[in-house]
Amino acid sequence: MEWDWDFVWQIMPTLLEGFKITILATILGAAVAAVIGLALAIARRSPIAAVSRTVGFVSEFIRGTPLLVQLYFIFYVLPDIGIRLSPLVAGVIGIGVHYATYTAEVYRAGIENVPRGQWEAARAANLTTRQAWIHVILPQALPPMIPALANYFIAMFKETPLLSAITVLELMNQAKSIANSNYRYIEPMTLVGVFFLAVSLVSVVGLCWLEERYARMDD
Amino acid sequence: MIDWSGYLSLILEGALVTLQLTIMGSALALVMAFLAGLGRLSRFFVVRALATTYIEFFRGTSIFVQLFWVYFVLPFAGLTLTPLQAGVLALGLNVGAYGAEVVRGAVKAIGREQGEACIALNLSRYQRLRHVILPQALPLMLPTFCNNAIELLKGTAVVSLISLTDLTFQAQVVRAQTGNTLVPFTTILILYFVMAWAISTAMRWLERRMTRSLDGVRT
Amino acid sequence: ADLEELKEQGFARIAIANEPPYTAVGADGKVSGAAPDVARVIFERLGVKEVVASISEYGAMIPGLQAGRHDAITAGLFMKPERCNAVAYSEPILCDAEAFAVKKGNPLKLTSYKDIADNTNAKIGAPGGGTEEKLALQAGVPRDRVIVVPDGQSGLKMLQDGRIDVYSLPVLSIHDLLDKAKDPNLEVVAPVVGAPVYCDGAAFRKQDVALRDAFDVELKKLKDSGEFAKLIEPYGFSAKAAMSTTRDKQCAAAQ
Amino acid sequence: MPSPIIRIDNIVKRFGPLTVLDGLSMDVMPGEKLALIGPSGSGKTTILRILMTLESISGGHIEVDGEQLYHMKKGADLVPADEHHLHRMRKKIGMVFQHFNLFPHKCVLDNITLAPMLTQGVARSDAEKRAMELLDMVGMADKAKSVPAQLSGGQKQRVAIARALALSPKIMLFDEVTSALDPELVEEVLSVMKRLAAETDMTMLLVTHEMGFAHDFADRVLFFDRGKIVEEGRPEEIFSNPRQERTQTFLRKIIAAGHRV
Amino acid sequence: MPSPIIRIDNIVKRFGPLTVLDGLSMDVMPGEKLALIGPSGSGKTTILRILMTLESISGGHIEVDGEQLYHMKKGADLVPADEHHLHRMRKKIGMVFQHFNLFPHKCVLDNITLAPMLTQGVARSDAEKRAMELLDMVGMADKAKSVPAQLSGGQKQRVAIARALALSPKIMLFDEVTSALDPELVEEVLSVMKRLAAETDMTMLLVTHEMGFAHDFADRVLFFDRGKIVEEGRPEEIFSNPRQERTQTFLRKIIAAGHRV
Ligand SMILES: Nc1ncnc2c1ncn2[C@@H]1O[C@H](COP(=O)(O)OP(=O)(O)OP(=O)(O)O)[C@@H](O)[C@H]1O
Ligand SMILES: Nc1ncnc2c1ncn2[C@@H]1O[C@H](COP(=O)(O)OP(=O)(O)OP(=O)(O)O)[C@@H](O)[C@H]1O
Ligand SMILES: [Mg+2]
Ligand SMILES: [Mg+2]
Repeated sequence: MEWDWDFVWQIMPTLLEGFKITILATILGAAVAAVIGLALAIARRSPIAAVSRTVGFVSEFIRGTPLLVQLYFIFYVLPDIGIRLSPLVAGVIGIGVHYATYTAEVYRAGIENVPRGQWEAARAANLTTRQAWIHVILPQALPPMIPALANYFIAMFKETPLLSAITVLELMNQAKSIANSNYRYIEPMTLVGVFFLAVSLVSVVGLCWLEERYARMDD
Repeated sequence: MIDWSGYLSLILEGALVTLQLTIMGSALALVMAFLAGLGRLSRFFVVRALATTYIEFFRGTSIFVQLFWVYFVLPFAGLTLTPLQAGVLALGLNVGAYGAEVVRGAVKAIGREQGEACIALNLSRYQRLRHVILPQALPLMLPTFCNNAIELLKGTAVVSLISLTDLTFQAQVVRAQTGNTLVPFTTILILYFVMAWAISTAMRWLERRMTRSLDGVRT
Repeated sequence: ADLEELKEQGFARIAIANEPPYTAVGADGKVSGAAPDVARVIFERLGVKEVVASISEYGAMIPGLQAGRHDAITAGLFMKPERCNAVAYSEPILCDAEAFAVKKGNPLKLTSYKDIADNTNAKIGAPGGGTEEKLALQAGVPRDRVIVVPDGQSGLKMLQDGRIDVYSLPVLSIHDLLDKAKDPNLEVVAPVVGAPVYCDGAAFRKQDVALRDAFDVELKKLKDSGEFAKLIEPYGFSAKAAMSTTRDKQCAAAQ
Repeated sequence: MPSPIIRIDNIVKRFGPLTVLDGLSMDVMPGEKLALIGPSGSGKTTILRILMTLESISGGHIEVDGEQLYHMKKGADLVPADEHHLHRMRKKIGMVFQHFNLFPHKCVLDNITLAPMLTQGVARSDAEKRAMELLDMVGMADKAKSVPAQLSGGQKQRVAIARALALSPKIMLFDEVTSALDPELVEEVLSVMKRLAAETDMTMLLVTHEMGFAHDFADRVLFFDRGKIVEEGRPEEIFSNPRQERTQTFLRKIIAAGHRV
Repeated sequence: MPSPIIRIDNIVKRFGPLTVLDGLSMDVMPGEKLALIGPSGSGKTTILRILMTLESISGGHIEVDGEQLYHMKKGADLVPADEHHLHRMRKKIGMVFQHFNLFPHKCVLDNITLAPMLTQGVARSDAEKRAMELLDMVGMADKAKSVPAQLSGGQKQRVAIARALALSPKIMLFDEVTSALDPELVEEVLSVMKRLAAETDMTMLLVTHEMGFAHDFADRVLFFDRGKIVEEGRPEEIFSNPRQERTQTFLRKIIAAGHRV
């Protein structure tokens, strides 16, 4: 079966349509992961053992099981208890929460990476815990986290094809639909590969820039 | 009346396939990780370029696209793999690319100082790697390798999309045959989690064994 | 593959769908259902002792066949002109009309694909790459109201949850699904007005016409002896329907 | 006679199974300059950290400026101090660390003004004026806008001293403030501290391995070993005429290693 | 008169835009004990690292034991040395680092025997016998089976010295071997080195900030500043009677900081 350029141009608009949804899902998912991840990280530091343990276990569970299965659950099982989400919303929540368990680890590492001496200096300067967080710890913890967070957002982008399992018409699903109705897999699948590779190559460059920009400041 | 015990044993058969995929995929990934990871540190430009291309390509495109490619496009190039082989190949190469960065990072983390001590003792490049760098780098790699193995385990769910009768796929079959969604999906969520838990327990044990002698090393 | 090769290796690889009653998977893991049963008998008579069935998405079957992953598709893959171009079909085996599953009382009064096209609120679910998706698109339903559903259970669930208004599959598949669901709030519209009756056949690679012809010979014998009816009628299919049409008619039908 | 500004009474500090301070008691008079010396691991840092409330204590009592440090009155009872009480007590105490612990994301000036503005509600302009005076005192006025990464170790430490002084504590704690510095840079920090000791009536506690400096700086030297004070006295006594065997060996070793006493 | 074992001829070393060694030349005679002193950043470490082939050079020539270090003969031409040539030259030279750089995953004995077994093909039993002699010499025989993490800094450094000696190099390089140690532990290492200097006829180059030790150890002292040798001479001359202004200031500061000369 040979490569057919005419076919490529013919399917391009449809693929771009799907690509838009892929990007949208990634951005929304990243936002969810960033916010929920911080919440998880803080909850895990909670002095109340019941809270930190439960959150810990739930995170472990989410991280240890496949996103695909979780998506099926959110989309097909949750309606039984009255929660009916649109495919895109279900997908964004699924992928966002799944990746929140990863970003939570990044937040945690970032916070723990601030040298203990900084906490102590804040103490010695008689700052309150809240003031220490806002003025001393977070400003130092956040910038070094940015590259690691970005890394997960790229990984997330690459997992958006899973959303086709819950009928989101993203890039992969569009490609499959094209393939199915034309009985040609080579062009759509290769193009999807090219799209992904292009985005990741660009993001690798972006990531390098971020890493340089937010390289650890040292004392 | 639905014959649940029969269908559950179907799911367990799927678990066996998942296990197989995970183990064989991890083995391939491990080999690739060391080949490409050390390749990137090579003196020779060609080796470095090859390793870099492999790593960037497989990290850049989505596991999905790789899977579809291996399964649907490779046959046109005359290479027809069984679904199991296709799954192992795609998963192993994909996770191997991530593992390669871990290997490289760990080897670099062992640091210039140890390398310089080796030069001062006149060890050859190979001797440095074999006797000094790798024995110290290995324990550093383990935690991330553990994460990678769990990622691979979760990745096996994706192979259900190329009709490999793994855990997720069997759950789909059981669902179609019985009309029940909750039971098969809950079952496989638990099974996945148990497997992930087993992986991390085993890795922790290994890590403890390997680092016992390195306790309290100051750097 | 040609017949000699299959005989030698002792089995044929067939693609089936995860869609009762075309295929069924028993609690013991054994594959049955109308399509594989017929294939099994015919291949046996051709001297190929076993069939190895692999369950596949509809959309992946023809590419899989072309990529040499299967020797034949026996899955309720209906004959359509484009498909007739892409693969070599045997004579018809299983025939079925199209049906809709809808909410009790058919609130949107949908009886044909045209009705769905006309009602701008109606969403239809159908398997990706399947006949129903095509029919809906041909009738003018815009792409964003044709939801590609991964499998029957998912389709049914989406209908129950109100995510789609119609779920379309062949009559027997819909009946099978609803029987299992035992949901009093759903009903069947069958046959769909204006939709043709389709028949599937075993599909082979274009270059395997010889194998297809050999298959046809045995299929004819089976039909004539009455064994054919005994094989498929327990699943609800009509042998008469399959025997009253031909591949050529089916392949030409929609043109 | 004035009463002590710090009263340490039978303090015990354990880290897990390890007892680091073992029933330590000592008093410090207002304005006194104290040098704490002794072998590594003897608990010198620990006692400073306890005074700065960076550690908890396992037993005993500490009174600072007439108030309990780790306890507070609730009705008639003494109960463990809460964050609010600690916050109030920390106003009296400042500390300079071995590794400076400057805030790397803030410039020198902001390092100094941050705490006065946040904890004492000083207006920015006032805080900056005072900060510049202090920077002038430590000879760092021209670096007010630099970030810590642009400074040498000695400069960082001088900024750290200015930062601690900005809160005008009654008591200052110094933990090996020169031991992370290159030998050539040590002097600039020590000279700042000598001036400080001579010019203010602040109470100062200093942990150091620089015997020569301890000698010049302190009114009184305490020799620590294994969480106890083994010997104490005026610097002349301790350094030229140590009574305890342990003190003698320690000083001998230090001298052999090339340090001046 | 014997010819120099090390001839450094007009060496230039640049790191990017920074010129660290600027046309440095010096000779070292066999068996000589040299101390390299000077302010931070003056290039002392760099010259040792260049001799150990841990850096490349930007210009000039070095001859070690009659052979070019960074160049080799190819026919009539001098071409840059390849890995094989460097490997051969490194046999003549050993180095001890500031941070010991012991192999943390190997016990003390294996740290010492590894290189002789791998690079000289010595049998394990012979290598271990020699290692035990060396450990005995540095007073560490009883720790042969410990891993580095179980040792104090001073003990680690003594093992590192034994490890370098195990290859019997003609030239030994020491880079601030005591500056990462607690003051109390410095002496044990210095005493080992003094014995070593007295007992062997190895050529030794030593970078140190311990002026007292440089004084006792060296036959000749080189004072470095900004990649140049500013002054050199016998220790008595340099320390009691430095001629150069720069040397005088340096020594004054070091003394002020409490170091004995
Ligand atoms: N957070 C901690 N956890 C466990 N042990 C600790 C901790 N902090 C200190 N120690 C131990 O307490 C003992 C006393 O430590 P401390 O830092 O007070 O000694 P020091 O006199 O300051 O020594 P140095 O001169 O080396 O700074 C040491 O044995 C040390 O290992
Ligand atoms: N890898 C490098 N890259 C860039 N600059 C370097 C590098 N190594 C050393 N330098 C610079 O070279 C100069 C000389 O360094 P060197 O380490 O030789 O000094 P030194 O005399 O040993 O000082 P110290 O007493 O602090 O150890 C310094 O300015 C240093 O910053
Ligand atoms: Mg201390
Ligand atoms: Mg140096």
